[in-house]
Amino acid sequence: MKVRVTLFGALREADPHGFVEMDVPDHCTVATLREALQTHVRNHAPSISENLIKRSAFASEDEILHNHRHVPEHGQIAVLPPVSGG
Amino acid sequence: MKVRVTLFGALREADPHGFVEMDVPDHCTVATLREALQTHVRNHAPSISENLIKRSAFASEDEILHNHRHVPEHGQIAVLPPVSGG
Amino acid sequence: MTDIYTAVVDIAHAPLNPAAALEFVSDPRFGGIATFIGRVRQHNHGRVVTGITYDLFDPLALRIFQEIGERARAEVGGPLKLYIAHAKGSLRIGDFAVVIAAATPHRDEAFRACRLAIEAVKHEAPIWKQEHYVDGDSAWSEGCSLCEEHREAELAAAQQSKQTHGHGH
Amino acid sequence: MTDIYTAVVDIAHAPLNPAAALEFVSDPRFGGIATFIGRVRQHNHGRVVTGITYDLFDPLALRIFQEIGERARAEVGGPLKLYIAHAKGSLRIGDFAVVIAAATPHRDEAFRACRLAIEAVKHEAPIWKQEHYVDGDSAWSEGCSLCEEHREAELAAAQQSKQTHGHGH
Repeated sequence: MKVRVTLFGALREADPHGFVEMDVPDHCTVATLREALQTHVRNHAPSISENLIKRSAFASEDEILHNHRHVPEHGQIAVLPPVSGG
Repeated sequence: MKVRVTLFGALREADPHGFVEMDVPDHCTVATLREALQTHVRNHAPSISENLIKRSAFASEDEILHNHRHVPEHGQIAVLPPVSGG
Repeated sequence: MTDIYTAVVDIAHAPLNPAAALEFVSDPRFGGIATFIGRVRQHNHGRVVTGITYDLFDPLALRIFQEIGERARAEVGGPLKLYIAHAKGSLRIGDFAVVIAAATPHRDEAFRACRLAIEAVKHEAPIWKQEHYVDGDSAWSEGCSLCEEHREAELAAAQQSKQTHGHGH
Repeated sequence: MTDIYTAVVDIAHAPLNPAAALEFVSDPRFGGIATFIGRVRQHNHGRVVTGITYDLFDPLALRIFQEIGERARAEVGGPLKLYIAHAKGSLRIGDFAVVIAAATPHRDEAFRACRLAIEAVKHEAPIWKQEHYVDGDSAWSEGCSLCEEHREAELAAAQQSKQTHGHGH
């Protein structure tokens, strides 16, 4: 399935569009998507540290999706680097 | 000496002028003044509880004057019942 | 010190002004502003309140506000701007009784300074509150003694009661 | 619930408004209002800052603000009004980044709710801060991971550091 991963914060620098699109196995977990994103970033945005992806969370508009969760069927997900509000 | 004791809070009810004037020995302490005020209030404003005078502090415009302190020479002092600001 | 602003405001002339407090403590060095605003509320101890009269011994109150400010500065141990203003006179429901604002580089010190200031104003400043009730009755609040013989025992009792069921006054 | 107001404010359209926060939490039941306002300050970690860009994931941020509000309500265990607004976009020195206001009958709960809310906003909401420096350089702040594998260890470390030398972020 095609997944569109919206980028935030420091990860915006991975792509000027503010998102990356990737092919991942249907019904795959967030853990699998994380690995796919690591590979994508390593190839396309090597200035971004791998550790930043490791420390990032994935989320829908409603909630954080931890590693064991499935990627939403509509193929939209956000990747959230460590936060620093206020 | 004549002392003018300015009244605040619940003690305002001891005198409609907002102060009472009393004769006390020259150079007397605040403890002596407190006793004189007790007597004055007992005679002139019996609705005020003696305990309220006991729990009240005396003060100049600059500081609290505890029992061992002398009544200021200018004969002006304030009596402060328990406080409840804010 | 110009970093500490203190005022007793006769509300016959003007209300307390939280925006002015914010303005006073603003400074490019400071990222955190904590404020406390006390307002007259409609109920106290189960009685319907229609208004409150505040009585203050102004010159001593201002000195004590200043002293509280110095203490907050010592506690914070770094740059601080602090605003303390208390209303005087007859207030209605919703009127501001006290406005405190503390600004510091980071938020933790701002909260600590603000809390220290409001607690000290409540327990140490020569301020008295007369509540007026809907039935026409009125009463001066029972408060904290400033008299040394009573003070320690009362503060200890207040600490005790704070730990067991919150802080009543 | 109408007792909790949450907003993400694009400051290209309007600044955060502390007066509106005060207005929202006002209620004749409430005697205590605690607020926290975060502003952009000129220095951070010894560097001269000229501005900050805030990036937010709006829909999730609003949900999390609401969740924080519910948590504050549970913590207070009584009536509460809470206002949480965070700025989004390019802020200059002195601009408001976040405004929190909490009102309750008494002051202790108001302080607790306000503090809980700002700490949670800082550590849990999807908000990112890019600092711009006077030398033209810029950097995204190191923050708190929302990823469960990292979160617990980081929060424990932050607690530790808070106890020993204050709270850095």
